[in-house]
Amino acid sequence: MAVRLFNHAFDPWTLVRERERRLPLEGFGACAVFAGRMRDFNEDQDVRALFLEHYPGMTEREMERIVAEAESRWPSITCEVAHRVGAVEPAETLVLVAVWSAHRVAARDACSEILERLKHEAPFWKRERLADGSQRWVEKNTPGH
Amino acid sequence: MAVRLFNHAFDPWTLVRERERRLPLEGFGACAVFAGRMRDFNEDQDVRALFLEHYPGMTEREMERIVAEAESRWPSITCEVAHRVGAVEPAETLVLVAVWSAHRVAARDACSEILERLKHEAPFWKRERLADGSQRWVEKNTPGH
Amino acid sequence: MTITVQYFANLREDIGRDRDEVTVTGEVQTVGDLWRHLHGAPPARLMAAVNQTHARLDTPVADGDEVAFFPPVTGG
Amino acid sequence: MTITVQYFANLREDIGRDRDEVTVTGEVQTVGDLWRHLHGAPPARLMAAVNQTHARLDTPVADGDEVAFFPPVTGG
Repeated sequence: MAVRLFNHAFDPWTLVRERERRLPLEGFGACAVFAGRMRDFNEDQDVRALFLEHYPGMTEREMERIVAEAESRWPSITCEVAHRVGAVEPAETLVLVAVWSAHRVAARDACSEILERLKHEAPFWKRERLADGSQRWVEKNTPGH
Repeated sequence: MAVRLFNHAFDPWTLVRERERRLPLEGFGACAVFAGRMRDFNEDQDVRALFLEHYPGMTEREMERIVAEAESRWPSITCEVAHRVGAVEPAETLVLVAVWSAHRVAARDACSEILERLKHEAPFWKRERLADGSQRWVEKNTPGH
Repeated sequence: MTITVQYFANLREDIGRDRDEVTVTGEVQTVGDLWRHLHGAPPARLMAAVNQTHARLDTPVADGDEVAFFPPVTGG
Repeated sequence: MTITVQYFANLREDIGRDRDEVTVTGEVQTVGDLWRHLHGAPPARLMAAVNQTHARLDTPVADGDEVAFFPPVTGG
């Protein structure tokens, strides 16, 4: 398991590739990845910037708990999870969930499950700055199941 | 849509990153990727090498048809699909399916659907070389749904 | 007992500060009691954590606890 | 009519060649007729394509077609 918070832009594919350099890939036939980026629209309005508030300490604990519970439910998997905090510009990566497994079903299911739990359990809050300069807190995530 | 066959090793994350350079990422908030690699085992036996036979012409047509049908079912997506042919060593990538969309559900569902259809409809056949030097054709794919 | 209370996101903005250090009597036994003691009726969809673990309004609180209140999370 | 027939994977190995160029009479009207004309009873799970599109044993064949026979596919 590797869980990371970034307060600056990061490239998800570099993280994935670096993690793979340390994995015995002959045993991990499947890799499922989800990368979420900041869009420049939400609920029909232009969004110019995003601030991701979090709860230092609890956020890391929650991310580790979520990944540990997935690794317990799917024992064959190994994971790399990263999340952005602080000020974010459009197109920058907000979240990365990468899961390796011997088989595709476990990789895919665990990747989805970790992402959904991150969105609903890890203490992050998005504040959007709109085109007219006003700010608003995102009230809830879109359903993913 | 981009569909590619490689007769040599390729790095899936480089393909994904290069495709993203040409996408307006502000509009594509979600990216779901599956990368499948050659394992060094199958059905409890050590596998030393793999040969991927294909049907030149029909393989490309089938890959394009499968991706076009996904892009028709989920109009918001854009895809990058690559598949290996010929002689493959353990840990090399066999298949890459990357799907970008505004929202995570479409990206994830389309990525799964394209992968499953590639496995069951595109004309590829795997021949494995085992530790004792014998060869065998893989008879069927493991179920993924 | 003494409890550290933290607020996040729009709750922090609405309350106007990011934390309270409070000393309460035995009448405050749960997370919900603590909120009512400080702010009255809890808002809909109020979330809470005790010592950085998700909690409910009926979760007990003890001396020295770190309690946090926040709206539904929106990461990912 | 003249038909190009291709074989893949273990079918190619079992038959011992990768293609046949055949001229058949009007009695061969379908993909299944063509296999029976060349090789007798079709094996279980035989797959086929006509002009590089998936076909069934009852798919008609026509002069100039490219017909392929192969086992279940195992890519991905």
